[in-house]
Amino acid sequence: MERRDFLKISAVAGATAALEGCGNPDHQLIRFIPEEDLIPGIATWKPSVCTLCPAGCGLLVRVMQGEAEVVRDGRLGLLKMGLAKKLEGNPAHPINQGKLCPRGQAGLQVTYHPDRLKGPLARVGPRGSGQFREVSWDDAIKQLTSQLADLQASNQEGGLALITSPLRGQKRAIFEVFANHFKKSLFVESAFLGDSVIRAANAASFGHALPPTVDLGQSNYVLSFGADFVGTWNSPVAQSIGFGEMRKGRPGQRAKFVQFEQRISHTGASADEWVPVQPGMEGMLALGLAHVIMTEKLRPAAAAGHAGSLIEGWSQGLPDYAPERIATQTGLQAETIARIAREAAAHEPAVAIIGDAATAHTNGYFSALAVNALSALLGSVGKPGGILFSSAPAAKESGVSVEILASQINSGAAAAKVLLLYNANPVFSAPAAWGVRAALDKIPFIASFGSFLDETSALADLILPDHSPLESWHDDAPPSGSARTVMSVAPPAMHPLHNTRSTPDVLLDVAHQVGGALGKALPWKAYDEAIQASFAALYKEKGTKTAKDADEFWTKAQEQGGWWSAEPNPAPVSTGGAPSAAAKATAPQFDGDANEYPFHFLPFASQLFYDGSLAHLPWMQEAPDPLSTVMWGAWVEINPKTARKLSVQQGDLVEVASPHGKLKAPALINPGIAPDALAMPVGQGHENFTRYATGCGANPISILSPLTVEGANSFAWAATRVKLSVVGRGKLILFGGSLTEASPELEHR
Amino acid sequence: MAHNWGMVIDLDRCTGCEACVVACHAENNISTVGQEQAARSRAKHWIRVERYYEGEFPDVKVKFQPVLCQQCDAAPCEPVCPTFASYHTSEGLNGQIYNRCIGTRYCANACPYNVRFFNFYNPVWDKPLNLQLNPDVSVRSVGVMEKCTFCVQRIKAGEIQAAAEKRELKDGEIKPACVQSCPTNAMVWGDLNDPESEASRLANSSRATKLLAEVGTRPKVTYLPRDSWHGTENA
Amino acid sequence: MAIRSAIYGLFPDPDSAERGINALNRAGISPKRIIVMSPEPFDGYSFTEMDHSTPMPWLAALGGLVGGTLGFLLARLTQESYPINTGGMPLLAAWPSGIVTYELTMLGAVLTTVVTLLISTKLPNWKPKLYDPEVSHGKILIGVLDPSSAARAEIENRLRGAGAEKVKITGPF
Amino acid sequence: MAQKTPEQITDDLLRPLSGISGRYALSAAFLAGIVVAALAAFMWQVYAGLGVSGLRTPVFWGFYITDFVFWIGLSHAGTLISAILRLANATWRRPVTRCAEVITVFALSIGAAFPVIHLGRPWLAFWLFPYPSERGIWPNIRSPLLWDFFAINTYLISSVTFLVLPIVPDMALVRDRAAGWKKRIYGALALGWTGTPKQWHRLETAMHIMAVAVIPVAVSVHSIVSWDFAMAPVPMWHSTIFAPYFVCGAIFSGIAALILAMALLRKFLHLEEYLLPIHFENLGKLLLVMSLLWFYFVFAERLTTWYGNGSGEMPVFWTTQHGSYSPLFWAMVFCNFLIPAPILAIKQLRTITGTAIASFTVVVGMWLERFLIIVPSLSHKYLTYSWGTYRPTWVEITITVGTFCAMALLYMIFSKLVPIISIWELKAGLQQAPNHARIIAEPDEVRAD
Repeated sequence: MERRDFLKISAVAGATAALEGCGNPDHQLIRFIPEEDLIPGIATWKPSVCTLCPAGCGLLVRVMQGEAEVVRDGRLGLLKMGLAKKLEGNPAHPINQGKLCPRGQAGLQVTYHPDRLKGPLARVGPRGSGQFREVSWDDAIKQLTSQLADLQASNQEGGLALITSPLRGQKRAIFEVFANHFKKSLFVESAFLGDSVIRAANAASFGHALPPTVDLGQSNYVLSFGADFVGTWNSPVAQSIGFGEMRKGRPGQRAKFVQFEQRISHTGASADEWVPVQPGMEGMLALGLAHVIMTEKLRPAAAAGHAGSLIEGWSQGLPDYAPERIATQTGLQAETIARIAREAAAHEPAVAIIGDAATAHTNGYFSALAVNALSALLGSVGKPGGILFSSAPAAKESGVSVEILASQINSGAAAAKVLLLYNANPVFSAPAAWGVRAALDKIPFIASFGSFLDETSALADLILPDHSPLESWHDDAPPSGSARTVMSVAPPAMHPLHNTRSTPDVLLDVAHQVGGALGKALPWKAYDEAIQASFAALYKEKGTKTAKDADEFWTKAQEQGGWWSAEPNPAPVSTGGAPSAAAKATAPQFDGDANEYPFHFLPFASQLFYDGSLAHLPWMQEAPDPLSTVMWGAWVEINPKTARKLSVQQGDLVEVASPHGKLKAPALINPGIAPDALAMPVGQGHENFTRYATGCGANPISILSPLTVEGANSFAWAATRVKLSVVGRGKLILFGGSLTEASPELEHR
Repeated sequence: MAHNWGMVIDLDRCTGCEACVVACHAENNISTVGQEQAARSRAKHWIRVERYYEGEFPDVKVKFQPVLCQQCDAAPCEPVCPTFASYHTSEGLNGQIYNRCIGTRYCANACPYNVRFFNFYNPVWDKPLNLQLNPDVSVRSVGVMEKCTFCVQRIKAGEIQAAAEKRELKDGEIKPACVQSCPTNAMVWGDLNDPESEASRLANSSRATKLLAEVGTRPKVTYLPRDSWHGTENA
Repeated sequence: MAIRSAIYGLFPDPDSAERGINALNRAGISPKRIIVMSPEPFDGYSFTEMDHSTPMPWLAALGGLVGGTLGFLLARLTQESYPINTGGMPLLAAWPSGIVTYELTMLGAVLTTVVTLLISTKLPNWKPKLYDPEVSHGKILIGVLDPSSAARAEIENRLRGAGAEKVKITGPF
Repeated sequence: MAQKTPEQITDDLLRPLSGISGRYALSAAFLAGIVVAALAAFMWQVYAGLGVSGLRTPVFWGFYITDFVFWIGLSHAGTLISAILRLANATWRRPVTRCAEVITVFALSIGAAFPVIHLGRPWLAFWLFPYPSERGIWPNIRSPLLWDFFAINTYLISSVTFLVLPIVPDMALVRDRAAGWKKRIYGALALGWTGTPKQWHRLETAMHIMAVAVIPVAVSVHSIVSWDFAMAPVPMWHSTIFAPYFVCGAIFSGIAALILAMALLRKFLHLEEYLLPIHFENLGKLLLVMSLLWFYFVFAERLTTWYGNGSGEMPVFWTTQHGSYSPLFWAMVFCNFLIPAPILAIKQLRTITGTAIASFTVVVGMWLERFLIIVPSLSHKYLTYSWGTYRPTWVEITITVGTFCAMALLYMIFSKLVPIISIWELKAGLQQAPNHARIIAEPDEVRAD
């Protein structure tokens, strides 16, 4: 109330600021009374949490006083406020220890993005027309409340659908309450690069439905089956730190790192030995290695314990997987398999990990089990230098995927009336064949909490934009990346720039207005109260030694960006346990006839755009891709020999066609890809995602075949076959002038 | 004794992740030029990660090599500038005084490493992206050269801090943005005049090499080449 | 145009002009008062041989010396006036200074030559005391300045005798 | 020509100064139009930024510096050549010298404009001048660009005086034949020249000294231009051969330009009886010598690079030999050697047309040579990852074409205002006075004594 009055006064006073403003509108704006007191020119570093990928790195935000154009009480004006200037890793944080990946650092531009939604919007035009009108928060919340109230009244099953990014902590709890409150609601945590296969496999092999924490730093031999672990897989920063340690952190001791994959990945590029393997044969290869180790008595079969017992024929020493027998299928030479197996066994601790495309074949789950068994056989599971599992709570699986949601709605099995959309873009990150767009059109009311208009939120009827991560409270319990127990927490690093509201707060608001059981289930007034409550519980459980009372514990946690156990305390791994139903090896299925569609199509997570959710950041668009050096676009990678055979030139516009669609992108000659494969980065090709990403490149997901991984409810996105044809000259923007270091002839650009 | 700042880059640790590139953009107010200008290779990356393929499938190797201004002791960029815009600072850096630059671009031609970048247009930040600008670093106008400064603003801040606290600078106390961000700790930065510093220790190690040493620029960035596995083939 | 009292003849060709000058010489007229104007240099005739002594080359050399010194000082002093850090490279670089010195040497020489030329020939002088446009039409003008009225007739005869096409008398009488 | 009287010569050579034909006006207007377009292009570049040009990382020098070197090179036509011929006292030079010197003055002024045109901040070009400034800092004497500044200015001043001094007597000539405002203007330009022996003698002495002084200046100018490149550790720039190589190329292109100019003057100003086949013949021989010399330099440079096989040089070498720049390279070899050399070597072909054709190809070839020295090296500098390309935009092309038109236009205007052949020198050439002339005696005198 008082502030309001102040503002009126300052509005008058601010007019005098026009004195210095030589016609520059900036200076003719009114000036608001600062909401915080800062010392000009002095930087303060505030903790925060990176939410751009599931790794959950801790941030330090450099905040300095600046002058921002902001909207306060519906009035545009100038406000002296603390502005985030740079994002760095939080040195105290166990996951990223002060380091940060390029994507995390570019998170700054999410907050300052020119196309960020500045306030609540209601749809006016037809759906997808992208025509919205500004509405007040009260109206927006009233509208959402009434929708949910009606739904509650109608008491209809499966009336509520939620599609969110993978959530953790109290934020997930709040969404979950909504999901549970309405009967049989469809709660989807959508992520193109989901780790559900690995979690499922780890649950089966080791009793932990968690992604692994890989202790690279102390490992002596690393077998990676397609995992881009220094780029985008699992907890890349933590793993990069470990990689550095593994290479040069221990004087006189340097591990060997072997990468198996079909296309040399950003991580494979740093391998000591890069071994191409036929797609979907990673599991077979792992078992081949295991076979050698067991037959040569380098390890007893029993060493693999439970994880081994899951594999059919393990106790017999996997006779079917003798190197000679699998050589042709895997595409490796028998001696190579044998040699690598011996090397791995001879250099303890040795670790085997699997990820990305290897787990995105139809037999990806089996491959994961096989690699787990190999890891267990090598004896480094749960030990330093091997695979550890943090004691973070296992992420709950709703069991519903975007594919299921879409099919149920399209088939009429479910009739969702209201969809809550949060930080997810299923229209972009689902193959056209799933019919997501059609399903969404069947839902009468869609409310989006996203900060940007993208392919999905453009379909929303109501948009209630969230604060940017830097303007929000955070709580997070990263499942992997550190052997210590980590509970991150951070207050907002800066005041909101626009007329946005924290989504958890909005949900709480709505819940209370809907009232009834829903209101009761969410006793907190605001998100931070919810977090504080969880930390009060944490204090009782773990913090009594470190702080004298819950409040001090809470304050200290906020200051350092969270609470973490002083010592590593990985969860015990159940290598024993009764053998359950052994998994049979299955050959990978590929969609598309091999004659008509001669190429395996390998989408890969882009180091800069991740799954595409970061394609709207100029820094990400202009930073050259590590391997291709492409800026501002997408490309199709093709082997030089194949290109010569099909007379494809660097930069030719090629059409890539699958049984489920086609796309056009410029060709890029890549010596590190199998002759029978084409690869494409995920993340570009947005039809509607801010000025920087819209119309830039092509989206490989759109043409993927709707196959799923057997045994795990997950999308097999590496199982599509495609054909290729040149259709003209494309626009390939390369930063790198050449492919190789010394080749006078090769003019690449 | 005056400081002599230098850097060591361990190529055996570097994974080419581009964290340094983005950190540099964020720290030094390097404007993005956009698709159309990038297509005309006007993109400005004070530090870049060079990527070189070796061999043919399946025996392919990739080598990453971050290249930034080598802060040469015998810098070709300095004497050729008619207006002393590029000069040598007392701490051994190749300074670039934007105000003095008239844009002959001679320095960029003379630089063997191609690490100098020219502002072909005035930089643009679509509002409110301008709020991300680092107030410690000046924004460069059209027609002037710019280049890596070893984050001189961080160096000065550190020195002032130490002076205020009446103490010597500690090794590793100052970190350029790229070094700070590097997830694999491939980059080490410090005073080469201090034999105890990590940087000079590595710079004098047996692995130390210089980029284009044959050109005789006496660079202050040292590269530790990619190593190979020394383990036994069969145990 | 001509305000100076003089008597002169206009000769069609160098040979007759030569005879004219000889005639005047024999008449004992001091060379100082004899004036000659020709449309071309006519090298090799005695009537163009007068006042051929000039220090111009020496002055040029001197000018060069001055210019060079200035150049050297410029190169040196300007660099010293702002002792910028060159990271061990020479601030006062010998060879480059040599280049500047050299260029200004030549400049000095050239400029002094021009200046000497203008001064010694009293150019520009847009109001010559005596001139006849006939010269531009190929005639050679030979005459005597301020002739005594007594000598006038004789000079005229001698000029005509030598083959002057016209004899003109100018100035106040 | 021998049978022409001085009067006829004067009339012939003064004729172009009177009256303007429709064809003249038309072509002048056309050229002026393009020049204006070029100026507009430059203004646009200053306003929008150098980004409107095709320059990019790492090729920071392109058309502009090519033009700079080309025009400075062309300027070696006149002053240098005419100075050499003067000192050699070659009588056939007399009709040639002035149209040669004019080329120098204009080409040099145009060339000198390019360092400013190519600046990122041209409005600060004056920072190159050594003057005590509020910035408290002087220009960097160690920068080759400063050497350029001094050399070009010296050369310009020398060339202008070298051109203007011999014009003065001709101005007097025009003065005495003109009337009205023309008389006043030319009178002013004649500086009150009367033609006393003293004036003639001082003029010739001055010209002699200038001739001696201007030759080393010209040599130094293009050496320094070459050092703009040779001082930088850039593959195939950093070479000791560059200074003589550039000077040779400069004189080469200079003579070619001169022959072209003479051929055009001869045709359009009807100077058939003055610019004779002998002049083209002699200059043609000179051009042949330079062509051979140029090829010798190219051969030496290529051989040394190829044999040295330096890791830095070879990429540049190959890209010009049979890489993306090879078409231009071989076109250059044709234009500068394979086409002109035979034409000039065979007497029957060394006609006016023949030499003119040869000269044209040489002018084209020498422009290509400058481009090929600059761009391939910059685009293939050491670290292959940082290699790049270069494509000029309409802005650079317009400005380049504009300068050629500016040259032609200035030349046309000049030949309208000043006799393009030095009349008095030409006459003096006819009048080789026999030595016995000085002792001609009058018969009657002899009788008297």
